[in-house]
Amino acid sequence: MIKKVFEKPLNFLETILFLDFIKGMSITIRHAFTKTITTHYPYEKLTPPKRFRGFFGHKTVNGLEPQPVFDEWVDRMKIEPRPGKSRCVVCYLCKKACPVPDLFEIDGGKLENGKKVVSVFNMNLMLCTFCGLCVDACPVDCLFQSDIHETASFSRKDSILNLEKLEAIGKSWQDRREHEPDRIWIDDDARQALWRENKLNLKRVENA
Amino acid sequence: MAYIGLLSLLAVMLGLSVILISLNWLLGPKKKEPYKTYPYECGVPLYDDTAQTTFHQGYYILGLLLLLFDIEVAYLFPWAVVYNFLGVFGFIEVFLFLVILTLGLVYAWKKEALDWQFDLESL
Amino acid sequence: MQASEKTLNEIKLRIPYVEVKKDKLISIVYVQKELLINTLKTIKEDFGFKLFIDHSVIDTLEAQNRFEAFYILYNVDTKERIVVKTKTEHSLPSIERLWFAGKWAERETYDMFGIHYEGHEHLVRAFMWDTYSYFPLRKDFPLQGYENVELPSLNETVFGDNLTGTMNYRRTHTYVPTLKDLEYTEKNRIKKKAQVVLNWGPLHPGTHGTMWFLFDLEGERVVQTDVILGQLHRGVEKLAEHEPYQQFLVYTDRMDYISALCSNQAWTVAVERLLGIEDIVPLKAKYIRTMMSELQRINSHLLWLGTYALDLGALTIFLYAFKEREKIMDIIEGITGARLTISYTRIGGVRMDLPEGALEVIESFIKFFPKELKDWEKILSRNRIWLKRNKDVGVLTKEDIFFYGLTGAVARGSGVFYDIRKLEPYDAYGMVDFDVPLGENGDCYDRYLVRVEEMRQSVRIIEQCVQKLKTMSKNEPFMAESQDPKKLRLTLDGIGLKVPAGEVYSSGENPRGELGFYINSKGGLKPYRVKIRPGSFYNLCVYPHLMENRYVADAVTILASLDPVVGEIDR
Amino acid sequence: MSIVALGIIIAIKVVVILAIILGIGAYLTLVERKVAAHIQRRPGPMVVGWHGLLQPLADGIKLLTKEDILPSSANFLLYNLAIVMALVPASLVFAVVPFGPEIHVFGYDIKPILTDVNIGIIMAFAFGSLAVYGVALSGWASNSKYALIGALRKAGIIISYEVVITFAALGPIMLAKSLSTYDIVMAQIHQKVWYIFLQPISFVVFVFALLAETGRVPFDIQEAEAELVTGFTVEYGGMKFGLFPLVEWYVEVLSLSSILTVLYLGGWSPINIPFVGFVDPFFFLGPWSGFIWFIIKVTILFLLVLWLHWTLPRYRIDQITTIAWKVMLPLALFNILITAFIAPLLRG
Amino acid sequence: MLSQIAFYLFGSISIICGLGVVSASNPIYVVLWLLGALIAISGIFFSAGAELLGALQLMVYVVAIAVFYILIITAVPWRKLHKNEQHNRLIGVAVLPFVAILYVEAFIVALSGVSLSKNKIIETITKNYGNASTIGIKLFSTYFWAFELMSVLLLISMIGAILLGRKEEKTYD
Repeated sequence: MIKKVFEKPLNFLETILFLDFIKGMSITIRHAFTKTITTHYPYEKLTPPKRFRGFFGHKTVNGLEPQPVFDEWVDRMKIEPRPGKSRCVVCYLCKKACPVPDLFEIDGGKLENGKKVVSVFNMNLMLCTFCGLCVDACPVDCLFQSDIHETASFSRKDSILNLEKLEAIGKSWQDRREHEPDRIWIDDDARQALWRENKLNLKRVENA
Repeated sequence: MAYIGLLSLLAVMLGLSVILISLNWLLGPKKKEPYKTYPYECGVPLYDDTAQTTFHQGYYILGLLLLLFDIEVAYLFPWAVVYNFLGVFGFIEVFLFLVILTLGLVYAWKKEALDWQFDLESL
Repeated sequence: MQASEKTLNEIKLRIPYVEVKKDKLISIVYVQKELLINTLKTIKEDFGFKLFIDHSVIDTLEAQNRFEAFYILYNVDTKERIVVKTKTEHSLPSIERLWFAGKWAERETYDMFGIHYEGHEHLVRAFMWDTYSYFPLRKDFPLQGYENVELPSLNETVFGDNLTGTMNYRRTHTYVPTLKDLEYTEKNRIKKKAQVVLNWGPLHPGTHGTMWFLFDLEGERVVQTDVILGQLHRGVEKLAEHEPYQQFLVYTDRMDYISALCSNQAWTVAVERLLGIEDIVPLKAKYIRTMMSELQRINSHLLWLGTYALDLGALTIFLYAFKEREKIMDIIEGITGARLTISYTRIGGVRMDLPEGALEVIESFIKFFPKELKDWEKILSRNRIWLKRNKDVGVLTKEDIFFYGLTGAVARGSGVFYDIRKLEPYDAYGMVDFDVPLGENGDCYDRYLVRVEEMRQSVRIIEQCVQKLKTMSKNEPFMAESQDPKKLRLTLDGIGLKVPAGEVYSSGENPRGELGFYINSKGGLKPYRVKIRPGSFYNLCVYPHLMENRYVADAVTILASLDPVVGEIDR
Repeated sequence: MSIVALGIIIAIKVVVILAIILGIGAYLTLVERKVAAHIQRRPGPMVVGWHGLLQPLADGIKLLTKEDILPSSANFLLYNLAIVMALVPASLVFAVVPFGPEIHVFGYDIKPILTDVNIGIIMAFAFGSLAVYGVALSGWASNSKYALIGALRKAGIIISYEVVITFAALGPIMLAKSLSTYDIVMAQIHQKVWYIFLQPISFVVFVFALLAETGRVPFDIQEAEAELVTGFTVEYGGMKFGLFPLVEWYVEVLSLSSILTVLYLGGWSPINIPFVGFVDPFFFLGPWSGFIWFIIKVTILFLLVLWLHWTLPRYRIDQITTIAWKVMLPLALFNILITAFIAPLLRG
Repeated sequence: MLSQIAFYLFGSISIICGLGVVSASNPIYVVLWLLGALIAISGIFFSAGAELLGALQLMVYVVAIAVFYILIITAVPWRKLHKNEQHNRLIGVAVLPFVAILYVEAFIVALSGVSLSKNKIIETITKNYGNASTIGIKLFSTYFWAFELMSVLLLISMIGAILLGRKEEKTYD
C-alpha cells in the first residue's frame, strides 16, 4: 500500500573512486555503441496506423456502405447516391457534434428528380482540433480521418477542405488503406527497427 | 628572439578575429525592424532599463583570496624548479610557508569566507 | 468520499448557525458570509479538513446575492470531502491566512468574477493583465468577448487570401494587451527591493511553457518572486458552459496536454458520476481506461524526468526518456489515432475497442521499460552532482502541503498519503494492486524518487490490466449498455438524453496532482458552471515561497520538481 | 640558421596552429555532435556530405551570412572587443605546446613548438586566464541581464579554478624541475614514467579544473541553458555567436588538453610502462610517431571530456566555487607536500 | 637592438595605456587600459630577459584585474555614474605635451649610449641556468628570511581581506 522511497548515500570508496560517475558513463558508452533508433524524417516516413486521425475525407459510394443504415438514411434524407461520389447524406450530424462553431459549411443541392445530393461540404481546418467527434457522429461511415499528417500549407485557402478534396482523399484512402485489418500498426518491421531492444512478437497478418 | 613566433601568432589571430567579425557584417542581410535590437529578456518589457547596474556577487572575497594565493604560487614556481638543489632546508622553508598559508585558508574556512557571501539584512 | 452524515451532524451541533445538506454526490455546509471565516477555521482545525482543494464562485444571475461561493476541503485522515457554501453580492472575506492556496484561488476569482476580497494582501488579477476591465466568467460576458482590436493577418497581406462566409478569418478580436499594459502589470506585481528584477519567462527554455516569473535578484540570490500567469489562458471554464458534456472532452485534452488521457478520464468519470451511470460502464472500458491513463502517466513522468534532467544539465537522459516516450506515443497513436490530444474516452466507455496486437505491444513495452528505468537511475539517482543539486532544495513540510493545497507527487514527496486512486478509486483502480510511494524529507530529491517509483507502480498496474483484458473476448462491450454504440455517444452529445440537475465534485489523480471538476448542472445539455481544479495551479502557488533566498540555478530545480504545465494552470 | 629559414619555419608553425584553431576547432563541432548523437542513439548530422562531413562548412557559411545585430544599449566597442579578447589569448596557449620531439628536416633541427621558453607553463596559464576577459566583457557590453549573470559566473569559475589549476600543475613541475613545456616532456622520457602514475591526485584535480575553465559539464553554468538561455552569448548573433563556443569548448579544451598531456601523459612519448620504458607500436615512423602519440592522447582526452559532458548533470555556481576552495585546493596543497617527499627519489 | 626596439615599443604602449587609465571616464575602460598597461609592462620584462617576472606579472596582475573587474561590476553605482557624465576628457589632451617631453628625453638618453643590452650579467645568468632557477636559488638561500616574512605578510593580508570583505563584521560599527 505504502512504499517509502529512499537511496543509500555514497560511501567513501564510491566517493574517491568516482564510482557514481563511472556507472553513469558505462551506461552512456554502452548506448553509444548500439544502433541508432531514429527515423530520418523527410527521407523515410513511417506509415501511420489505420486509426490515425489526420486530414478528413469522404468515403465514396462503392457498394461497401454499412447496410442497412445507409439505405435508411438515404431514404430519410431523400438522397441520390451516386457511385464514385461522396456518401454524404446531408444530415448535419457532424456539424452538431463538432465542439467548434462554424467549422463545417454543409449544403445539399436539389436534383431535377427532386432528390438531394451534397453540393457544399467545406471544413475549415484552421479551427479544427482533430478530435474525431464528427467522425463518430457520421451515421453512414462517410466522413473519416485519413492518414495524411503533413497538413501545413503556405496559404489559408489550402487549409480549407472542400468536397472535391475530401472525395479525392477518400478515394485514395479506399484504394490504399480501407482493406487493412484493424491492427495497432501495419508496418511491423519499421516499428521493430525503432523499438529495437523490445521484441514485439506480434502475430503476422497478411494484408487482405 | 624566441618571442617572434608568439608575436606573429598574436598578430595573425588579431587579424583573423577582426576579419571574422567584419565578414559577418559584410555578408549578412541588413534589415531594420522595430524590436530587433531589443535586449533579450524573454520577450517582455524590461523592468530595469539597463543591466549595467550594481550586482552583488557572492565570491568577491574569493577573488581577493585568489590574488593572495596567486602571489603564493608565484613564489612556489621558482621553488619547484630548484627544489632538488635546496635539499632539506628548502623543504622545511616551503613547508613553513605552506603551513602559514594553510592557516590562512583554515581561517577563511572557519570564517565561512569560502562560501558565498550573502547578507540579506543589508538590503 | 463525501463527508458522512455523522460528520455533518457533528458540524451542525458544533456550529449551530450552519445548514447542512447531503446527497449521494456531495456534502454541503451553507453558512452566512459574515460567519464564513470562523466556520472554515473550525472545520479546518477541529474537524481536520486541513487540505485546501478549491474555491470559486458561481454566477447565479439572481437579483440578490448574485454570487454563490464554494470552498472544497478535504480531510486526509478520515478521507472525507466537504463543500462550504456562502452567498454574496460582491465581496467576500479572504481566507489567505487559513490557506495560502486560497490566496491564489481568490486572485483567480477576483480576476474572473470581480469579487472583492477583504483582507487580501495582494489582490491582483491572476490571468488577465492588470489594466483589463472586464470579468470574463460572469454570465453577462459574451462567449466571443467584446471585439475591439483589429489584427491584420500576415496571410492576408502576403498571400491575399480573401475567404468568404464562415470560412472568413475574423480580423477583430477581443482586447489584447499592449506593451504598456504588460509593463504596468509587471511593475504592479513586484516592488523592487533588491538590485535587479529579472524577467524569467515567458519565452524561456527553463519555465516549461509560457510562464512569466519575476525574480528580484540580489546578486544571484532571489529575494522575492512573483508569477504572472495567463499567457495561455483560453477561458476553458467559460467554454465548458457553452459546450455539451461530450464536446467539452476535447478541451480537457488541451489543459494538461502532456497527460491528455488522464484529464479525459477525470472528466468522463465526473460526468458519469453526475449522470449516475458509473456502475453501468462496462468492465472492459474501465480496464482500458485505467491501462491507457497509466501509460499516459508513464509518458508524462518521462517528459518530466527528461526535462528535469535537462534542466540540471544531463541532456542525455532527456533523449533516453524521449526514446521510451516515443514508444508509448506509438502505442497510444495506434490505439487512439492521436499522439498528444487524444480524446479517447467517451462518457459511458471508450471511443473504440483495442485494436489487434495492442496488448502484445504494451506487454512488450512494460517488460523492457523497468530495465531502462534502472539504467537512468544508475546515471542519476546516486550521482554526487545530482544529489548536491536536489537534496535539501525546495523542502516542503507536511504542514506546507496542507497550507498550500498541494497534491500529487509533490504531496507524496513530503510523506502525505494523498492519492485519489487509493482514496476514492475510480474506474479499475479499486480492482488493481499497487503501492503509493511516499517520500520523507519533502525536498526535490524525494519528489524525484517518488515520481520514478510511480512509474514502476504504473507498470504494475498496466501489467494487471493487460492480464485482465487478455481474458476478455473481443465481443464484450466497451460502451455503456445501448443497442447502437454510436447512438449513446450521440445522445450524450445533446440530441437526446439530458443531464439531471445537481452538482458533483469529482477528481482524478493526474500526473501533476489532483485534477478536479466541480460541475454544477441545472439540467439540460450543458453544464451551468464548471470549475476545474488544476493540480499544477495550486502546486505552483508554493513556488514563490520555495524560491525565497535561493539561487537562480535552483529556480529550475524547484520548478521542474513541482512539474507544472501551463495549459493546466491557465486553462 | 638564416633569417629567411627562421621566418619560413615560424610561418609554417603559425599556419599549423591556425589550422588547428580554425580547421580542427570547427571540425570538433562535428565530432562533438556525432559523439553526443550516438550516446543519445541518434545518427547526428547526416545530410550535408557523407555522414555530415561537410556540416561544419555549412554551419560556417550559415553563421557568416547571418545579420550582424548590435543590441540597442549595448556598447559597440566592447561588444566586438570581447570576441577578440576571447579568441586571441586562447589561441596563444598553443604557442607553448610542444607537438612532438625535435625533428631533423632539410638540415635544420626544428622543435615543433612555436616559442620554446623557460617559463612556458606559466605562460600557458596566464593566457588561459586572460580568456576570462572575453566572456566577462561580452556579458557586460551586451547589456542584458542574462549575459551579465553568465559572465559573472564565468568570472567566478575562473577565480576559483585558476589557483587550483596552478597548484595542481606544481606537482609535475617539481618532478620535472623545469617550467619549460618541452623540458617537462623530456624529463618524463628520461625518468621513464608518465607523471599521471606519480600524481594521480593532481591529475584528477587538473581534469576538474580543465572542465571548469573550459565551461564543460559539470561546470557549464555560464551558459546553463535551462536558467540563462545561453548566458553571455545571448545577445550575439552570426559568426560572433559562433566564435564563443569555438573558443570555449574547442580551442580551450584542446589547448588545456595539450597542456595536460604535456604535464601528465608524457607529451609525445609512446605508451609507458612506469620506470621500465616505452612501447611504441609506431616505431617505424621514426621521430614522427611522436606526433601521432600526441594527437592520440589529446583526442582521447577530448573524447573523455565529451563523454563526461554528455553524461553528467551540472553543479550550481556556489557549489562550484566551494568545491574548488574546500576540496580541490586542499587536495592540491596536500599533493605538493607528498610530491616534495617523492621528488628527490627520482633521477632525472 | 631588437630588445631595444621592443623596450621602446612596450614602454610607449604602457605610457599610452597609463594615460588612458587616468583619462577614461568609464571604469570598465579604466580597467581595460590598465590591463593594456600591465601587459605592456610584462612585455618590457620579457624584452629585458626577465621571463619569469614577465610571466608572473601576466598571471598575477591579469587575475588581479579580473578581481577589479568584478568589483567594478558588482560595486560601482552605475546609475549615479550615468547621471554625471560630464567627465573632463581634456585632461588627456593636456597631458600630451608632457609625453612629448618624456620621449625627447628618452631619445637623448638612448643616443648618449646608455642602453639595457649593455647589462651582460642578466644575459649570462639566464643563458646558463634559466630565469626561474636563478631566482629560485637566490630567493631560497640569500633571501629566505624575506621569503618567510612574505608568507606572514600574505597571511595577514588574507585575514585583512576576509575581515574587510565580509559584510557581517560591519554590523557593529
